[in-house]
Amino acid sequence: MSDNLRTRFLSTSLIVGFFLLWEVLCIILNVSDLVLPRPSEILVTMYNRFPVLWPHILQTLSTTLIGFAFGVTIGVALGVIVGTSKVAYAVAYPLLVGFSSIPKVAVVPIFVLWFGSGTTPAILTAMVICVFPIVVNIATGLATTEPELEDVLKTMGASRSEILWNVGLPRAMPYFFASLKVAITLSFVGAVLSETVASNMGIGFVMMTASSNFQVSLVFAGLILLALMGVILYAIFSLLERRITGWATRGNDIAIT
Amino acid sequence: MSDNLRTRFLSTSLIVGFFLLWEVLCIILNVSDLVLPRPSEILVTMYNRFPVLWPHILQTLSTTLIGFAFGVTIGVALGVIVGTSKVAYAVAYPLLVGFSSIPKVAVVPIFVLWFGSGTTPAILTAMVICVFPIVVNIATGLATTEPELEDVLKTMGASRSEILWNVGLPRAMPYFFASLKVAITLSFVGAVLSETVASNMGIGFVMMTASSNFQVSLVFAGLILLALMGVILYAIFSLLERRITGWATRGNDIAIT
Amino acid sequence: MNMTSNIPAPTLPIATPETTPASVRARSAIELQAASVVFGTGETAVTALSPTTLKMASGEFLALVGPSGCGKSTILKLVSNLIRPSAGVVLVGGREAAARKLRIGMAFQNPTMLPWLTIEQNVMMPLKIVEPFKRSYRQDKKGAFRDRVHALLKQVGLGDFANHFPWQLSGGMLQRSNLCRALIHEPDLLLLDEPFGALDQFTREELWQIMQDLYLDRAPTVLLVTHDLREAGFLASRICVMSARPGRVISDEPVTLPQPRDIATIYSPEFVEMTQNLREMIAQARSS
Amino acid sequence: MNMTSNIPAPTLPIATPETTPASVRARSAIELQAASVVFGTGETAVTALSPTTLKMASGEFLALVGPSGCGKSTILKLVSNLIRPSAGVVLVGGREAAARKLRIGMAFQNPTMLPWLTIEQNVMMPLKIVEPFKRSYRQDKKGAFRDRVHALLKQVGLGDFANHFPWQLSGGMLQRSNLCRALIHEPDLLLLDEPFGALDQFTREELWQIMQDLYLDRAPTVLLVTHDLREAGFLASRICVMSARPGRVISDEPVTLPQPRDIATIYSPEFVEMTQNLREMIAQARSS
Amino acid sequence: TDIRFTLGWKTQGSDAPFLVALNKGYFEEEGLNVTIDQGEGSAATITRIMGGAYDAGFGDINAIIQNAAARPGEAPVMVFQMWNRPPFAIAVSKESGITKPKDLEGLTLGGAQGTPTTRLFPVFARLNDIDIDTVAYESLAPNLQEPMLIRGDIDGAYTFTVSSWFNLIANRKDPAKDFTWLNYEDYGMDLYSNGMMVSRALLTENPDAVAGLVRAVTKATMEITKDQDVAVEAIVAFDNLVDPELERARLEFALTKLMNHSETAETGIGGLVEARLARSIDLIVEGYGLEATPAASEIFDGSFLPPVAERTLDVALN
Ligand SMILES: Nc1ncnc2c1ncn2[C@@H]1O[C@H](COP(=O)(O)OP(=O)(O)OP(=O)(O)O)[C@@H](O)[C@H]1O
Ligand SMILES: Nc1ncnc2c1ncn2[C@@H]1O[C@H](COP(=O)(O)OP(=O)(O)OP(=O)(O)O)[C@@H](O)[C@H]1O
Ligand SMILES: [Mg+2]
Ligand SMILES: [Mg+2]
Repeated sequence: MSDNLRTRFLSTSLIVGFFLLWEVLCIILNVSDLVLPRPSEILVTMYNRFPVLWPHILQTLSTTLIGFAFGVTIGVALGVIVGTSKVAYAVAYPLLVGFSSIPKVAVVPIFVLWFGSGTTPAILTAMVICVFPIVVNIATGLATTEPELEDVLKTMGASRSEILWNVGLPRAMPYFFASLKVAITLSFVGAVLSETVASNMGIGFVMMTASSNFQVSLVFAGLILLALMGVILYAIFSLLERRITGWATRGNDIAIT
Repeated sequence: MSDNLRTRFLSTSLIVGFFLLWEVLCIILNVSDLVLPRPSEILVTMYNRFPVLWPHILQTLSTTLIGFAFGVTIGVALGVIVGTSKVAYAVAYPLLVGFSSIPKVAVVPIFVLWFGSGTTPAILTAMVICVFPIVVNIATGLATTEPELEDVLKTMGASRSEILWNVGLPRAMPYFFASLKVAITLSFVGAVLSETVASNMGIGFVMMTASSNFQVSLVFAGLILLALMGVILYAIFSLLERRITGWATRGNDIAIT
Repeated sequence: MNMTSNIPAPTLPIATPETTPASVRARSAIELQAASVVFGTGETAVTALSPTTLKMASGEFLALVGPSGCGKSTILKLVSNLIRPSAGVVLVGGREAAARKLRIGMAFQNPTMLPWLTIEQNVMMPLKIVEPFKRSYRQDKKGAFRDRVHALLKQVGLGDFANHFPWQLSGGMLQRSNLCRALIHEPDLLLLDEPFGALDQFTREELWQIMQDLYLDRAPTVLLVTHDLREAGFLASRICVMSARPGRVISDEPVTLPQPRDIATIYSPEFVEMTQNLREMIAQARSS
Repeated sequence: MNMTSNIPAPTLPIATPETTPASVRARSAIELQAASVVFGTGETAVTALSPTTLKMASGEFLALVGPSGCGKSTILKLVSNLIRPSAGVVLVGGREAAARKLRIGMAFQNPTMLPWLTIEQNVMMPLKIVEPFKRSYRQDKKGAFRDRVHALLKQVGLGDFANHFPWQLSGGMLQRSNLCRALIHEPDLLLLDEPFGALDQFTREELWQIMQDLYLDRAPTVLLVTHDLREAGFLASRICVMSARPGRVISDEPVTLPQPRDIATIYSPEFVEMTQNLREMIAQARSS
Repeated sequence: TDIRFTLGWKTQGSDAPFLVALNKGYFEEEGLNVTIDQGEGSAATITRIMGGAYDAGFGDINAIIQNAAARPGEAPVMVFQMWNRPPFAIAVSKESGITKPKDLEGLTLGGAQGTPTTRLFPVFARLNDIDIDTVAYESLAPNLQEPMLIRGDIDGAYTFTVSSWFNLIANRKDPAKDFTWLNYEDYGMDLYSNGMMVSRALLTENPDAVAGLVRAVTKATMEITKDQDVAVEAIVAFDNLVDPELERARLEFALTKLMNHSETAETGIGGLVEARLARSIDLIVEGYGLEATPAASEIFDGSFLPPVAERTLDVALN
C-alpha cells in the first residue's frame, strides 16, 4: 500500500516536473511564445477560451469515440481473420501495410468528396486510422497462442469458433489492450486531421483557425486538450486491462507480517 | 508445399483483384480522376515520371529508415524502462499517450523552426511518430512474461539485466515484431508529413507540388510508391520475424507419408 | 484434507443422459492399424512411434507403460485426433478421425489449465463445450453445474481452491484439477496421461479408488499412461508394454485379478508376481 | 538409449574450480527459523507453510516428503530466495537472502525450459550466467561448454535431442533436461523438486545412480522433494516428513544405511522396514 | 436549393460578403440553402468544385484559367470577381535593402506551393528579367512562412498580402515599417484574383440559383462597404474563435487594397474588363506553358451580375 502511494506520488511529481521543466526551459532559452508557448500561458488561454472551446471538445470527442468504436470492431474482426487464415494473412497484411503507410491527409479529401465535410469524414478517418494496430496485435496474439491450450478444447470437440472465444481471444487480450492504447491516440489524430481539412467544428478546426491567425497559445491549448482526452481514455482502458488481463501480469503476492 | 503454393496463388490473385476492382469501380461509378484516378492511370504516370521520382523515393526512404532506426532504439529502451519500473510506467505512459494523441502536423513546424527545413525534421518526425507503438508492445511483452521463466534465471543469481536479455526481451519478441509493422508505416507517414510541411525533396514534396498543380495521378503515384515501400519493409520484417519468433508460432509438423 | 475413498463417484444433480446408450458406447472402441508418427522432415526427423497395431474394445481399461519418450503421449494424441498418423490408420468406433463426435475426457501429461480462468471455470469448460451439457449450459443451468464441479473438486481435496487461479496451486493440486476436467463431463473415452504422477502415495491411492469406482460404475473406455506398475495393475483390465523410442507394443497382457480391487490387493503375492514379470519384460526390452 | 550407470559424473573439460573451497562450502548450510509463507491477503489468503524450523548442514542430502500442497515447493523457493518468508527467517550460509551469492542448481517441479532456446542452449544457460563459468563463456570457450553439455545430455539419454526445442520433447525428456540444467554448473546447493516424477522406473533408477555418484563425488548440499519413499531412502542422508497443508515438519530421521547404496539395497529388509515406518508416519499425519 | 460553398482559406475578415449574406439570411431570401465550409487555399477551391464536393466557392481566377486549359468544359466559372487587384507579393525585410525584383537574384524565397504567388513567380521573373535559376526555393507550410522570414531562414516569402500582412502583425512586426512588399501588380502582373465561382453543373442546370447567389453576395458586399460592424458580427457568428478586431482590419485591407481597382468605377464591384482578363489569360498560359488558351467567356460569366449602378463601390470605413 505505502509502496503504491509512493509510486503515485513519485509519478505525479515527475509529470508535474515535466511541465515545470518546459516552463523553465522556455524562460531560460527565451523561446518565443510564437514557437512554443509556456504551459502557464496555455493554461490561461485554455481557461479564458473554455466556453468557446467546449462544444469543439465535445465534437472531437464524440467523433473520435464513434470512429474508434467502429475501428476496434473492424480491427478485431479483421485480426481474427488474419490471425486464423493463411490466405487472409497473405492478402490483408500487404494491403493494410500499404494503406497504413499512406498519410491519411491524402485520404481525407476523398472522404470529403464522397461524404461531404464535417462529422462523417472525421468519423471515417478516426476509424480507418486505428484499425491497423488492432489487426496486427490481435493477429499476433492469436498466432502465438500455445497449441497446448488449444488442444485442451480440441479434445472436447470444440468448434473453431469455440476455440477462438474460449482460448484465442482471451489469450490475445494483453495484445489487444496494448493495441488499444495506440489505436485511441491514432483515432484522435485521425479525427482532428479530418477536422482540419474539412469541418467547421472540433479541435482540429480550432487549431487550424488559430494557427492561420498565429494564435499559437490557442493552438497549444487545443493540443493539450487532445492530449488530456487521450490520457483519460487511456486511463479507462488501463482499468479495464488490469481487470481483464491481470492473469498475464501476475506477480507473487506474499503477505509479509 | 502445394498447400503453400495455393496460398500464394490465392493471395496474389486477391491482391490483383483488389486493384482490378478499384479500376472497374472507378469506371462504372464514373469517378473523376481528380478525385480518385484509376490504377492504370497511376501506373502510367509512375512509369513516365519515374526518373524524376527516383531521387525523391531515395530521400523519403532514407529519412524514414534513419528515423525509424532511431525510433526503434528509443522505443525499445523506453519500453524496457516502462515495462520494468512501476514509476516509469506511471510517468511515461500518460506523457506518451498525451503526446501521441497530438497530430504530428502541429509538431513538425516546431522542429522546422529549431532544426531548419529538409531532412532533419523529417527524420525527427519519422522517429517520434513510431516510438509509441514500440514502447507499448515491448512494455506489454515484458509485463506479461511468465514469472516462472524469470525464476529460472533468478535462481542462477542472474542480474536484472541478464534476466532482461535472456528472458524478457526474447519473450517480448512477438510483441516487438507486431509493433514494428505498425511503426514502419507510421515512420513513413511521419517523414512524408514533414516533407509536405517544409522540404524540397521527398515524396511528400512531390505530392505537395503535384497537388498544387492539379496533377492528381502524380499525387496517387506518390501514395502508391509509399505503400509499396511500406510493404517491402514489412516483407523484410516478416522474414526476420519468422526466423526469430518461430518458437511462438509453432504448429505440429507431422510428416505424412 | 477430508478425503475418504468411500465418497461415491460424483452424483449428477441435473438431468443428463446418465447411462450412455450401447450404440454410442460401441463407438468408443479403438483400433490402431500400423499407425506411425514421424515429426519433422529430413535430418531432424524424429520417429515418435513405430508402426503400432493396438485394439481396444469399448469399456476396456488399458494401461500403457514404457520408457520415457517411447510414444505413449503420442498414442493418446492419435486417439483423441489431435494429430494424424504419418502412416497407418487410427479408428475410433470403427471410423477414422471419429473421435470428434465422441465424448472424450483427456488429462494431459502437463496440466494445461487456461491461465485466465479459475480452477472452477477450468473444470467447468467441458460442460460449456460438450453436448449435451452445452445445451443446458446455455439454458443457464450454471448453478447446477457449479455444484457439480464443486462436488468433484471436493472429492479430490480441492474444495477450498475452486476460486483460485492455476498459478496459485501446487504441482499436485494442478494435476488433480486436470483430472477433474477430464472427468466432469462423464466421457465415454478417457485418455489419461500420467494423471497421478505428481502426487504422494496416499493421495494417489485415494484417487485410484475414485477412478476405479467411476470405471466400474460407468464403464467408459480408458487408456491410461503410467510409470507406476502397481497403478497399472490396480486399475487396468489389460496392460500394454512399449519398447524404447521409436516405440512398439512388445507385450499385451490382461490383468486377471477380479474387480473391484482394494489397496490390500497390491501387496498380494499374485499382484507382486505380476508386477515383477512386467518389470522384467521392460528390462529386457530396454537392453535389446 | 545407451545409458549405463558406470559413466562417471560429467568430466569438466575446462579449468574451473573443481573442488569448491571449504569456506564456500560452509556457505551452503541452510536454516529455516520459524519461517512461514502466506499468499494473498484477507479472505483468499492461503497459508502455504506454517512456521517451520529446519536445519541442514553443508553437504547434507535431505529428502523432503509430504502430501500434495503441503508446502514443499514453497520451502525450495524460500531457500533459493525466489520468495521471502511472511514471517521468520531463512538463512543460507548463516546469512539472510545469501542464496544470491551461492552457486545454486534448481530443478523446478514443472520443467520451465525457455521455449525460444534449444535444449542445448537451455542447459547451457547456467554456464552463461553463473560465475566462474560466465567469465570463460565470454572468453568464447563456448565450444568446450558445448561438449560439456552434450556429455551430460548423453548421460541422461538425450544425446540426440540437443538441437531440439523444448516442445519437441516428451514429458520425461523435458524433466531430464531440466535436471541437466540444474547440474551442469556443479552447484554447491542443489534444490530438486520431484526431478524424476515423470520417468519410468528404469530411467529413474539410472538417474538415481548418476545423482548418487555426483553427490558422493562433489558433496553438494542437496534438498530433494519427492513422493517416492524408495527414492528418498536410496539417495538421502536424512528424510523429513511434512504434514498436510499448512505444512510443518513432523518427522526428521537420518538414513543410516551406508553410502554408496545400490539398487539391490531397496529390496533389503532394513530398507523396506524404513519405508514402511515412513509410510505409517505419513498416514498418521494425514488422518490427524 | 442546397448550395455547398467553400471559402478560400480559414475564416477571414475578407470573407465577410459571404458570411454576411449567410448571417443576414440573404441566401435564404433567394431560396438558397447555403452551407459554408472553410477552405484549403484559393487554388484548392477549384479542385473542390471540380471534384463535385462543392457547388460554389471563393477562389482564384488564375487557377480557373489553368484548369480550363487542361480540362475544357470542366473548370468552374467565375461569376463575381470580388478582388480586382491581386494580393500576390514577395515580402522581404527592409534591412535586406531589396527594392526591386532584380535584387532577388541569388536569394532564397519560401512559400507554400499552393499559393498563386509561388506558382506565378516564373512569370513574374520573366517579366522583370530575373534569372530564375539563381533564385532558390524553399517549400513551406503556410504557417511557417512568416516565422521563417522573420528569423531570416529565408530571404523573402511568397505571400498572400491579405494573410501575411496580418500574420506579421500577429508575430509582433510592423508589416509596413519592417518589410518591403514587391507587389506583382506593380511589376507587370495586373491580374485579377479571388472571386465567387460556381461549378459548371450549377451554371447550366440551375442558373437561377447562380443568379440568386450573385444577388445575395452583391447585396452583402455593398452593405459591408458601408458598415463593417455588420461584417464583424457575421464573422464572429460563423466562427467565434477569431479575433474580431484583427478580422475587421483584414476586411478593411481587402476593401481598400484588393477591391478598389480604378476600373471599378465603370465595371462596378463583381465585374471585370474583358481585355484585362484576356491579358491575364495570356500571361497565365505563357507562364505555365499551357497547351490551350481558354476563352475569356469560359472563365468569367458576368451575366448574373445586377446592374452596375447597384454595384458601385464607395467604401466608408467606420
Ligand atoms: N511436437 C513434436 N515435435 C517433434 N518431436 C516430437 C513432438 N512431440 C513429441 N516428439 C517426439 O516424439 C517422441 C515420443 O514422444 P511422447 O511424448 O509420445 O513420449 P512419451 O512416451 O509420452 O514419453 P514420456 O513418458 O517421457 O512422456 C519423443 O522422442 C519426442 O521427442
Ligand atoms: N503463487 C501462489 N499464490 C497463492 N497460493 C500459492 C502460490 N503458490 C503456492 N500456493 C499455495 O501454497 C500451498 C503450498 O504449495 P506448494 O507448491 O509449496 O505445495 P507442494 O508441497 O509443492 O505440493 P505438490 O506436491 O502438490 O507440488 C498450496 O496450497 C498452494 O495453493
Ligand atoms: Mg508423455
Ligand atoms: Mg510442489
